[in-house]
Amino acid sequence: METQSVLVIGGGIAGIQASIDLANMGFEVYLVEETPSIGGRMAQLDKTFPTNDCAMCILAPKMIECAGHERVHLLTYCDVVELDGTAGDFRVTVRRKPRYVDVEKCTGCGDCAQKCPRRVPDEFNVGLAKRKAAYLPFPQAVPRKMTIDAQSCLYLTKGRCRVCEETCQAGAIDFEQQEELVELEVGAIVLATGFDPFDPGSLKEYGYGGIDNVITGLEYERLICASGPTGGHLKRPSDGQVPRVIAFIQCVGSRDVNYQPYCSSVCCMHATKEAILANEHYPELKSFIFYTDMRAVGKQFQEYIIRAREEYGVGYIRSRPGKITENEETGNPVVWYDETIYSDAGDPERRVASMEVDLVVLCQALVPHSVHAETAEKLGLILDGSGFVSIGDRLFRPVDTSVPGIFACGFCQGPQDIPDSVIQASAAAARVAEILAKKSKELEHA
Amino acid sequence: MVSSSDSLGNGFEPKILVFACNWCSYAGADLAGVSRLQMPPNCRVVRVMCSARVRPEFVITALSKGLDGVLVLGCHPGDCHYSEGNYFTRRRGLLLRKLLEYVGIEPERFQVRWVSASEGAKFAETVERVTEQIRALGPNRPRSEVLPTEPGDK
Amino acid sequence: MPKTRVGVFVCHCGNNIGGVVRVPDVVEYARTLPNVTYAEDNLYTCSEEGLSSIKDQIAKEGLNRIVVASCTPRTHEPLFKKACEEAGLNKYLFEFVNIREHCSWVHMHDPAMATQKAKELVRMGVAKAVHLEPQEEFESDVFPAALVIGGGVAGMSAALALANQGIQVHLVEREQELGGLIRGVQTLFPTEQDTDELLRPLAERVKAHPQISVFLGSEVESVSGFIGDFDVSVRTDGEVEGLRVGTIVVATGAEELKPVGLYRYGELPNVVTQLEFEEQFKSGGDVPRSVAIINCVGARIPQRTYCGRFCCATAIKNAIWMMERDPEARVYVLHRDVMAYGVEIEEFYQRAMELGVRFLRYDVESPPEVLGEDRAKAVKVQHQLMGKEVTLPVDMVVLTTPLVARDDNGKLSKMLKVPLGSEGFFLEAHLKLRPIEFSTDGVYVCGAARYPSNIPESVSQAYAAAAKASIPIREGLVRVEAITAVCDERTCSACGNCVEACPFGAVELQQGRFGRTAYVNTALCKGCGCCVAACPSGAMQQRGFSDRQVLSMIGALAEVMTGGVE
Amino acid sequence: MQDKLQEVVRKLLAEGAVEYFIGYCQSSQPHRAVPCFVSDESEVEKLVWGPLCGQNLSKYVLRANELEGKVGILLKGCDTRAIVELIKQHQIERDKIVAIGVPCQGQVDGRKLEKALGVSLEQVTNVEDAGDGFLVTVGEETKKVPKEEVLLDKCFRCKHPYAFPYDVTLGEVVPFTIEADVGEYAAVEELEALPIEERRAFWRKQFERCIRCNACREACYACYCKECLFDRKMPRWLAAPPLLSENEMYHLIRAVHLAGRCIDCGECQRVCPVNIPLGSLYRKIQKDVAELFDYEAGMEMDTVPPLVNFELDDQDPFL
Repeated sequence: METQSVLVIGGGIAGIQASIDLANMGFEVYLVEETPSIGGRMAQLDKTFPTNDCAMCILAPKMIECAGHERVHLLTYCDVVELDGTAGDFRVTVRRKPRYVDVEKCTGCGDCAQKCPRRVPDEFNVGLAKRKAAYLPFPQAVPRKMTIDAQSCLYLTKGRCRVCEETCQAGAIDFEQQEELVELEVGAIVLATGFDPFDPGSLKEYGYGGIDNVITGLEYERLICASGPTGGHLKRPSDGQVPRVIAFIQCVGSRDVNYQPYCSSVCCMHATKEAILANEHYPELKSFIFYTDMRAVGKQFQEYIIRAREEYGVGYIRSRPGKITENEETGNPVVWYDETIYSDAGDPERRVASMEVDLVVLCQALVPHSVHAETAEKLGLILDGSGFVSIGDRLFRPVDTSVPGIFACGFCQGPQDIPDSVIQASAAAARVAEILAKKSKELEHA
Repeated sequence: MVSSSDSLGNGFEPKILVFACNWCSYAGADLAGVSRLQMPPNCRVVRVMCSARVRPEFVITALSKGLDGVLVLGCHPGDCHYSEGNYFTRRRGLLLRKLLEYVGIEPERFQVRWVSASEGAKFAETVERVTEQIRALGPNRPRSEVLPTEPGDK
Repeated sequence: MPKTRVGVFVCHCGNNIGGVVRVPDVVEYARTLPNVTYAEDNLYTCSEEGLSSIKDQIAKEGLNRIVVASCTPRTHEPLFKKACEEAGLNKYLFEFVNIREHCSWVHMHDPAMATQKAKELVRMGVAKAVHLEPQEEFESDVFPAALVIGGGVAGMSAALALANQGIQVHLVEREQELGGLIRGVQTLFPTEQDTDELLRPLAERVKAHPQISVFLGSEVESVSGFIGDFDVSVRTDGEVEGLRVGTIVVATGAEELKPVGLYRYGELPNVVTQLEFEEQFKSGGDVPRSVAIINCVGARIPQRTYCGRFCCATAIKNAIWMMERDPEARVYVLHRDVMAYGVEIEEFYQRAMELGVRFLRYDVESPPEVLGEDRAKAVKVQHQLMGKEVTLPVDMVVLTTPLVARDDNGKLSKMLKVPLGSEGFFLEAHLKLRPIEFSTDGVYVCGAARYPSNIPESVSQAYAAAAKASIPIREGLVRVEAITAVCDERTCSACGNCVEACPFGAVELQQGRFGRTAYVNTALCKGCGCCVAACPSGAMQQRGFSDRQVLSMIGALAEVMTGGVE
Repeated sequence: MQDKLQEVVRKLLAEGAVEYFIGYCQSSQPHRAVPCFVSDESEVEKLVWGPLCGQNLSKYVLRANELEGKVGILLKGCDTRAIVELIKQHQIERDKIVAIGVPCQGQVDGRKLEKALGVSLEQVTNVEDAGDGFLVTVGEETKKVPKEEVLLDKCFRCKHPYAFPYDVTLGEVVPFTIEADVGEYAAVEELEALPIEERRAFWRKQFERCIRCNACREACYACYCKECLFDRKMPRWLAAPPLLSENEMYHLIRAVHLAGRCIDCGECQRVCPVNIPLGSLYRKIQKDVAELFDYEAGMEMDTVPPLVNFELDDQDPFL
């Protein structure tokens, strides 16, 4: 079977899985990732539902397998600038952004980062910690190569410093590095650009940005993570205290005509997991989840909810809070919501209630990744109303986009959790194999 | 003779053998390094694919040969890369701990811990604690009691 | 056997190691170790210079064991193993010593101790290296055909996805025609197209495909062998045919729960399940004007805890179908949570409400009640929002029930040596990252046999399963890293501990040259070593992690304390 | 009972149902019964049964594997636990054995008897079971010794699989019971109660005496490995000289190997030339296996050995 090439866009778990499968099928795979490391959103998670196993424990081996595969060519810190051609022979132009580090020489030792004087917010820790301008995005990054971020590097912005250059024993720092364009010829393309968390700041009623102790689900995830900025110690922003009561608010920006009409699919389970983790770290801690419908539809999900209720005492309140205010003295957020109370006669009655808690976690909507729209445009893909890649034949071609030869998997084509993304990634690989097999047959016949 | 104690002549420094599984705990130890978490230099890590590879005979031998402690590290139950391995580790650990204690070997000298790939800090803390505990206990047995021979086939 | 000649290469890693550990001392020390005939230090052993120096010294010094003391094997081992191979040395004669992550980086303020530790780690590494043996990686051929069990949408999609790659597929369906569960369904979510229109062409493509042989009215009777080489016998009315395949896809689907005893189902004629409802109107027939749909019937209850996943969508679909046929109709959906996850189902849910479908939430503690003597006439329910009990007059009650696992899953799971979960569905290797694989290689699962899933999900799983099932066939062989277990048949006493301990069913007791002994099927072994630790006599060993190798490391460390060695 | 035994065995041999029979016969010294192998009807009258048949004969059935036919064996209830394990561990097929079950009223511990009588065993000419005691003849005089004074330890905790499928029984085989105010694991608990350093001292004293003659291993029904770990050359686990450290290693590793296998038959302790209280070591393992994993060796045919089995909710002090 002659080898053909495939382009995979996006180095998250879906892109990684698609790349590994395709490479194992015998294709040459070019995996383009815009950040300096593969790993994607999953790398930022602490544990994963419903098994509670450590995300990095199961992801890291995949990252290493992917990067180490003889037929996978990693193009990190790169993005797609141009595409033409049709299924079977696409021509793709990829831009490699300068790292200002010679990856051949760099050993990822991190000396440059230690000496680098410039501190900037750390994306991996969603701004909860600082990184240097010369940095490794996270300790298990693959490839283990440093990157100098041109926006914040003193030398590149103000023309002085170069401390990293003196520090680096390997002589890997290279400020002469220029952006380069890489031309690829591929038979098919797999899109796996994933999601961004929706910024809940626009929902003024929830006070995110105004009230210190109102944080987002992803921020919480980093706080509870053993390798996060607080070493897994849950400290609330206002005073670093460990919260005793946490409220998780669901559907923040989801199922909301003013923001995202769709259901983000993972937040119910995500919140439940976060509540369980909180309780595992601090058995005294009490969590309440304010939800609309508890959408736990996957394998072992209902059982997970039951465990959360019974073993970890997580409280589920069916209500969509109207607003969150702040108790000025304590800095405690106060959640205002409708509750149903029952009279002695057992007749329910709705009334407005409030609950003062130590920390509020907003389980924000998840939206298609920011640059995904441009990428889609370059590829000529049709997007649906919410910005997800639209799928031609939902029923029998669930990973085929509107452009033949281009397939989409994972969150970029609709909200879904890790297992479903992994499944779609493999499905995309199968579709690639189908059309390229057909293609090569046609060539034979021609 | 060079045991770390004599090399620097400042009191008893235990020698501790650590078995770490490739997928979680060894990765956790690496993370501790990458994060530059400083810890006492008394532990020597031996990599195995799964903590379940560590047969109790290894632990017993190490202690009989004069090492001051043995630490076995594996994935948290449920996380085992081979799905079941660490459950066997757990049972062996439970039994061996009691047996050693019964013949008068302090339980601190043989410990099992679960360390995930993201628990670099836990690895460092574990090494720290175990080293202190064993340092406090003193040598496992008089050096003179042990044959200066490497098991193997000479 | 040639004399053992160990070469030791100690890396400064710039000053990452060299800045703390006195690397030259470590090299000096290494030279004094038994069997070490060469040692050097490198600024970066992983650099081109470092690697070529390893290769040169293998040639010049006739080194037949290589020890590199630098960073972590988890990232760099392949690099050094490759270098050994390029110099003509079996890559399993390489040993890695981690003196960066495990030494210099964690003892930055104690160079003396760090150096001492590095020496001891190198000593242990060398001690192990001496006992390393060259290994051949196990390879076995893969028979270029696949078996798909089940001819529903998942099975057909998997078969086509494989066949279109040019792979020979055998598709076994128990019924006399293809299509599976949804043959009874009239329209499909989310496109609302007519099922037959969709199913017929699909079935035709399968039947017509030159690479697919379809077995109708057939069942798999027995399976033996392992990945790459399964022997399968298929029974078709009396006749048994033997098939040889390399991989197997399970797509046996599931069945709709018949909720006998719930909501007077089976007692009243006009209380039916969703599937019965669709079958009834598929052929036409008057649609009742007033219908109550009750969701979560027999699901999310103590006896059956799981959620049917797509049954809410089914209920919504049928509610919409009724409203669109008759805008005057009164359709109530009595539910607990509306599982309208994602984009489309949520849209569907909104549309149903716009069309006037009435959604009432009931509490599992006070479930609805079906009223009527010989027919269901009304449904009584505690209205959660209005906070009072309401009675809804109805002409028909439709019960939304989940899919349940087939009883004969157990039979198949034994045949294939793959597990079932508590609900009786097939249990994947890992819920998160290996959702359609089993820990037993070469067997994959998709569709409702794994867990209830709608058509798009089942088809995705089918493609995914096809991808996995095609990989060994496309590669033509299965290759296994040589860290597998191996049993010394001469000294094995067949106590069977290893068989119990193996998570992968890779060890069996077999009658062989030395009587009954344990035997490791290398194709299935994953190299965890569970069986090795369980073997009292030491007959079972693991390549690259043998008792001999580990013991020599323990001994090397013990020696430092007891022997007069520096 | 003895006559019945001989009659049964004679019949088995006559019919050719067994190639030979494993039982006890009188040794040259009257105070001991020793294993004997009877392959001919003429030898049958050698077979004896009485209170001196404490030894566990099970290990000898492994010889049946070399035979075409079957072997017969006389089994006390306690011995059947060994047979159960040997079958579970694939060392013998059930149908290679013709098992003759004998009702047992407790067996004499020679060392205890010496103590009780204050005379050396050599002078004992006869021992008979007399219900609550044993009639012991020394020289001319016969006196009754209460059972609780001279029974083997294991008899105080007599238990065995009720449902063991004997082929023939010489009467109803049920566990023997005796009033004894000692708990099941008394000896172990006594040691457990000591401060840890005293326990270390105690066991060091025991292990120091070991001459590594391997008698305990040879006597153990469960030590059937074709090649013992300790006899391997590559790697060699133990250094040759019987140093304390190496002895300790030997006994601890044996203890681990016997987890879920030791059935408390007491052979190891009986044969130990330097009287190391090995019983107390292996009882400990039995106690922990029972308490931690709810497993008792030799009681059931279809249970999985404790160290190659697990429960998701096993206790977990390792977090």
